[in-house]
Amino acid sequence: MFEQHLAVLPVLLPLIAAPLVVLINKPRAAWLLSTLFVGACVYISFGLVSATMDGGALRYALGGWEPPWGIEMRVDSANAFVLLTVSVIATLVLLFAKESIASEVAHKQLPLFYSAYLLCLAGLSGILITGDAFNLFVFLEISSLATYTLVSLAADRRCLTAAFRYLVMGTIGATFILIGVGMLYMKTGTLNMLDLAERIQAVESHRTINTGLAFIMVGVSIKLALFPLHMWLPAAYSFAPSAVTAFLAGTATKVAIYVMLRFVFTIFGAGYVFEQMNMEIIVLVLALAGIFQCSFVATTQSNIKTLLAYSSVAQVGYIILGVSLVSLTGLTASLLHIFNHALMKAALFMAVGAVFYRMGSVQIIAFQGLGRRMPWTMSAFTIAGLSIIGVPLTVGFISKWYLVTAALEQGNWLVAFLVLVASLFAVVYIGKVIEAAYFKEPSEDADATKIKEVPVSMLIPMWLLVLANIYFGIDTSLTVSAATAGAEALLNGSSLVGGVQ
Amino acid sequence: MSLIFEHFNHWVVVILMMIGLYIVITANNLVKKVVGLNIFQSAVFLMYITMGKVVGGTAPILAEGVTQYSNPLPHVLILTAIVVGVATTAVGLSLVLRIKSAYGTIEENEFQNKEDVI
Amino acid sequence: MTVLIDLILLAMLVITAFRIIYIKDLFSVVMLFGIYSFLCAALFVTLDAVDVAFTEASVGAGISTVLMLSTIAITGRKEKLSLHSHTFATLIVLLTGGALIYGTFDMPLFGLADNPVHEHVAPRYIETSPTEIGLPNMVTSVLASYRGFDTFGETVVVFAAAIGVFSLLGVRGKPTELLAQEQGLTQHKVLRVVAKISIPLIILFALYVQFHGDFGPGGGFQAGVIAAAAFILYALTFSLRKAVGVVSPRFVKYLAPVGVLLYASVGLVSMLNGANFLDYNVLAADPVDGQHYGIIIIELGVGITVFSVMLGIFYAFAGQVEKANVQ
Amino acid sequence: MSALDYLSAALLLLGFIFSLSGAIGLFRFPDFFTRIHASSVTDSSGAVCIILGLALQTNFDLVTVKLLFILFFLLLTGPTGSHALAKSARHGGLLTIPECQEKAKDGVS
Amino acid sequence: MNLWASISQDQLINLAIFIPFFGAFLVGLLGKYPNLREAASIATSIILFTVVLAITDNTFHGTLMNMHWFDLFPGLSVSFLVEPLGVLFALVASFLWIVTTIYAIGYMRGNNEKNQTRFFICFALAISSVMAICFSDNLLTLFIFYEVLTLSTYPLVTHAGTKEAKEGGRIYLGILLSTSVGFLLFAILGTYAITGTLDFKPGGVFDESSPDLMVGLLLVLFCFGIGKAALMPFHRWLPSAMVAPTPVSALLHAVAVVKAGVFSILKVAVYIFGLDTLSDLATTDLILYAASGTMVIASIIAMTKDNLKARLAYSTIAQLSYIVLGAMLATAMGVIGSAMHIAAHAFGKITLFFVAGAIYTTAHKKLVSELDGIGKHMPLTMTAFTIGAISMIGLPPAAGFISKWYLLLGSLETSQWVAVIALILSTLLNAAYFIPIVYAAYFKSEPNDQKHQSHGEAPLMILIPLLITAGMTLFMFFNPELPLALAKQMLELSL
Repeated sequence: MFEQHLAVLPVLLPLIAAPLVVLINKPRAAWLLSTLFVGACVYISFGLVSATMDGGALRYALGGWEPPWGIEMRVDSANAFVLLTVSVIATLVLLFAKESIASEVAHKQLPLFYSAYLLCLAGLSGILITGDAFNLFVFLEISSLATYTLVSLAADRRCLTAAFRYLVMGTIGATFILIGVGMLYMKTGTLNMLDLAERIQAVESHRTINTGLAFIMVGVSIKLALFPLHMWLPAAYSFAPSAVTAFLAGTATKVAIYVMLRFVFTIFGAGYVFEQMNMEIIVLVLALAGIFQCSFVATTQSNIKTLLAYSSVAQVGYIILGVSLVSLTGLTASLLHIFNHALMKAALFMAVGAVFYRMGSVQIIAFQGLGRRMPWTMSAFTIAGLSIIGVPLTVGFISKWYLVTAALEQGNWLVAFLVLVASLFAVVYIGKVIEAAYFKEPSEDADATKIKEVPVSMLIPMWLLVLANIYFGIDTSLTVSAATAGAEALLNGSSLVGGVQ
Repeated sequence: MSLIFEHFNHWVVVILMMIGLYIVITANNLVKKVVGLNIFQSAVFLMYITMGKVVGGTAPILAEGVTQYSNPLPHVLILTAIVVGVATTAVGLSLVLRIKSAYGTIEENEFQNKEDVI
Repeated sequence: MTVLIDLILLAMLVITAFRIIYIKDLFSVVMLFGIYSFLCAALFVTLDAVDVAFTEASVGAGISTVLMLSTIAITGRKEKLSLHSHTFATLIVLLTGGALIYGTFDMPLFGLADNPVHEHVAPRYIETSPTEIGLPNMVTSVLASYRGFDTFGETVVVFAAAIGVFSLLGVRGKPTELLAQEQGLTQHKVLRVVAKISIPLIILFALYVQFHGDFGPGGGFQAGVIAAAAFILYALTFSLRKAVGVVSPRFVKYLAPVGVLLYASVGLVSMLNGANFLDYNVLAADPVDGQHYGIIIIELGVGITVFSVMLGIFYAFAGQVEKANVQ
Repeated sequence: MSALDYLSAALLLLGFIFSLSGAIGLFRFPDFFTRIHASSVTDSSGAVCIILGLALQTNFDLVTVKLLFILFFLLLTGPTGSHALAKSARHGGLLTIPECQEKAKDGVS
Repeated sequence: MNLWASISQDQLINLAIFIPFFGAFLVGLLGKYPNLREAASIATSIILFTVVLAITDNTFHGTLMNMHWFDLFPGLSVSFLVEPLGVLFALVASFLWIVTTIYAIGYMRGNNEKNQTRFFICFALAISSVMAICFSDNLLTLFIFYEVLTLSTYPLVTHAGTKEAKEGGRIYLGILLSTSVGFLLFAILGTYAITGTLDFKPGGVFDESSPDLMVGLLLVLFCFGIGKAALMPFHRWLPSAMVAPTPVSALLHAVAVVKAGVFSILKVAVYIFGLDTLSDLATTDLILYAASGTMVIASIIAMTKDNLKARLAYSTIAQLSYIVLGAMLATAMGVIGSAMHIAAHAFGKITLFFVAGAIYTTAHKKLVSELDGIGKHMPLTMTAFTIGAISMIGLPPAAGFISKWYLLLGSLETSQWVAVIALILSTLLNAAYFIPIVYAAYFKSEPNDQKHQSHGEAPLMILIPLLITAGMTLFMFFNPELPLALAKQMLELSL
């Protein structure tokens, strides 16, 4: 019974929990219920990862209608891996959110918050595991609508304009994807991804398909905040409630990246996208430009959430860079970095959220002297920051290693060099915060005696992430093999065609 | 000449999309932006419905003596998409209302002046 | 002949859309948008998409317009001069348009029966759904059964919108919180009388659409919107206070998740019966009966959610308008 | 073509003329009240004629009933709408043209 | 040495790395009790030294100890292997750690520094990573602990917390991380891309199939990437780091950090490139000239510095280039000279820093121009200084003479005239900036003003360490067998 439905449960559980939470309408119970359901999702994702490790795929026909007539969920090692990332981050952030959100969102709205959170998670999971191009759009919209809500729940009024801008950009992006999917459907008559992949070969060079590809790429690029379509992201991340930022930074853009991978590798086929259309050059240049521009902008910020948001855009550039190398190592690097970056950014944003919890500000001046007053929070920030920089023994180093190796494999020494040089920007912007925290005296107006460490319930998830940052920086066997399996699944569609139902 | 007729629908759809997008980008007023988004989306709906049409067919409801039906699948998709559209509109407009109460204006340049732009 | 109507409608659409660009009066913009939606609906009818037309008319021309009007009632009806770069916008738009036009050249020609979309996947819906599902309306079959998961997602989208609106604008709980004095359109005797006659008819019609959706155009979504429209009409003519007395926002807030859960419960029952999620075949001994039961219940779930969410959203917006009036 | 068809055609034509005149009136008439008069011609007389004309084209089954329902609703809502508009305009202080002229005269004298 | 007989030989490596690591823990735990804390520090350093001695003993008996931690990537592990060069460096570092700890206690107390616990923790962590660098078996391991060393010493540099200290720390971290990430990591990955291995292998990992141009480029990347070797133009961090308390400057910036840098270069030269490959590469000469240039330029800059520590810093830059130069000569003589100089310079330079700290603690003087006549007050200290200076210049009877001798021989052997001239010039310049200090200290009369109130020698905790190191400098001149033997053993292994 349980085994049979494994592939649909990651979507179903949060989808059912979301209305229940509204019905319960008690903040504490709502939190407990959400945590239980999301925790169950983690368990299921683990099951899915282990079930797909051997390169097979789980298929689940909804309504019992076999594809392409019905909608199917399809889990292979690539999306199982990303799904695991998303559900783990979601659980940890939920643990963190209990205290953090209670201090930022009105008590009465808390059940609504948790419901939106669950909807967002359900949407993201749905995007990941669906095997139907239109169903993907539906889940994209579920997650987007929930995200707009989550962003707009903060106390700072600027979150409203940020959410609105996000809404406009997000809707344009989703509509672009809808246009693209429509064009594919028009030429092939199907919406199922595998079926599309098969039938698209016959019409590959048609102009409609080219346009469809362009629209899907642009639409997805908006969602994943690829430079220069990233302008919605810094504002949204800066002004959203802390826990929401931690959640989004760890998951939302990652899922969008996965969508790009799915479209490029499964549906269009790497040969068409990269060899015929030469997309990799455009993507490579944009990724590099994004890495440099946004890393530089990050160094000039004084609002730490904005700083980290720009850093996120830059990190997205790294992931996309790996994709543009079109090789097994490159894809492995991308998938690894999806996971690793989720670990580091979620930890960083949690630490910043903890500072906000105590200081009520995330300006750099609020960080001054915190090293002594909030030692656990700031040491978490430091370690996660080192991970962003890519210091050995953290996950950041692993990602960087694979990315540069992939570039060198292609003989692309320049790109390899640029990647390394770009990571130096991280030294500057992380160093700025650490220096303020440990080597500056607290600013005068802050009532120093009041500031103490945040509650343990916030520290535990933060430190779990930090420890994961170190653990997976040392023992890479699990992540690397999962990422490699995912990359292989993406690169050869054959494992997708087969598979059990 | 036949090309024009056969693609007329598509081109109108394109024009509508362009108009919608133009309104979204240039509108200074947030309500108008939302209207623009809706126009943009409706254009896409039209594209889908257009491709579902079979000349000489009827609406896909089983009827005596009819052999040629239009394609029901795009209709289903667009039903869903319309709902998605109205959901987005509702959330967007509620944001507009909150922006109005927080800033006192819904003109983009005006509330942008009121905050330190990041 | 239909082609001619088609062309005229398309031309009118373009003209309407063009006007919207240049009009600065938001009231006119919203009205034109209503017209635009209505034209779309008409066009959908000529393109054989009756269900879609129905939805577009009730949503685009109905709910969306009402929401936009409520919004500009608060925010004011004049758009100020835009400072945005029009060159930039034109460039982006031309680029997008150019790409699309480029794409149209290889598009299948309009209305041919042997276009790929009519050759693959869809034939099964047309040919076997009446026997597999047992419903004459193929759109309903596809919507509720073949692609039932999409529709579940759609219901959740509506629910998500409700969460968003409720959390942004708040759910104004009890009637006493609203304005004490009688609002409504007291002056309009005729309107009130006609509304009083129409409202029961509208609700009746909503029920018809709800349960007749299997046979003709319609279904849970349209029914929900129409039912909500009845209450919205009531609130507009007889004051929000009275409407809230009939269906309280709190009730609406709790009703919305119930619809989603009802939908999900059908799927869960199929799972308990050993089949996949939303597999209606196992709901009864005879698969076709099972499909019937399943579709009726999920349509009901959709109807409940859509009704409560639309009404809830209207309450939230109307509540804001009242608040603004008080101030 | 039977007699019913002729009748139907005549009704449709009449409906067309009413609708057209309503549209022309909307453009040509000088002020709000006259314009609303023109537009209400469209959705009362014009629509009624057209629906009746269509009803005559049916086989007198469920479709006819539906058309009659539509007719009923249109007759209910169309005039009410026009009435409500006009009344609101009146309450809002909008003056008709003669009133305006009178007022202008008063102002002069 | 028998102390550790009961422990398996391979485990000694773990002990060497973890003893300071746990020492750091202990120090942290005992932070509230200064006496206990410092006792723990000293005890740890002594225990570590005995472990290193045991390792040395094993090495002389020809046992190759190795230790595999874990695979970071498939086929690439974090693992350790004891080889003679590493043992030499480990011996020097661990011995000097004892001395420095004692000195640091005296210094920190004498100057009432804040955050002493953090200081000792980072200090121990730094030594821990130095041990790991010494015994690293491949470039990956080396790189990892190279970075750990950088990061663990950053708090030491910014210890004072003043604006100046933060500025210094920023430059320190900035240059070291930039070079290591931008060049060193790039070079490592490049090596991996070309050869498919990162293990240190006697004779090098490159073979004929490796493209010469790339290998040459890699050499440049390695040498400049190892920023800790302070090859110009990436030397700025070293003077900046002098804002740190003197014990830090002494141990880390005269011994551990900079030596980790040149040690890495030496190791890369011998075990990654191999002397044969190295001598064929065109870029070897380039680095050689860069090293020669650094030597001369740094010495000239040192002459202009009035701040004693700054002068010592530039002297260090020049001295480090001796070692790089030796490696780039790609001959047995050169490598022996380099290995010797690691030890010789360590003892000599740490003595000089200790003296600078002693003067600062006792007389609160930082500038060379203030030192007139100080030899009368602090005769022992200034004697030590003189010995250190002699070693720097390269005169008998100090250890510096031996290493310089080998370097000169190597240069002559390979007819590297630029190197020969640079060595001679640098010796003259060294003399030019050290002799005046000694002269002023003993023979110039003390100016009579309020500032120079009378004082005696520094406290014993400071004085004894500097006497020990000065003594060692002399001792090594007369008994250079140990370092020489280790250097030769390394050559035997690799040739």
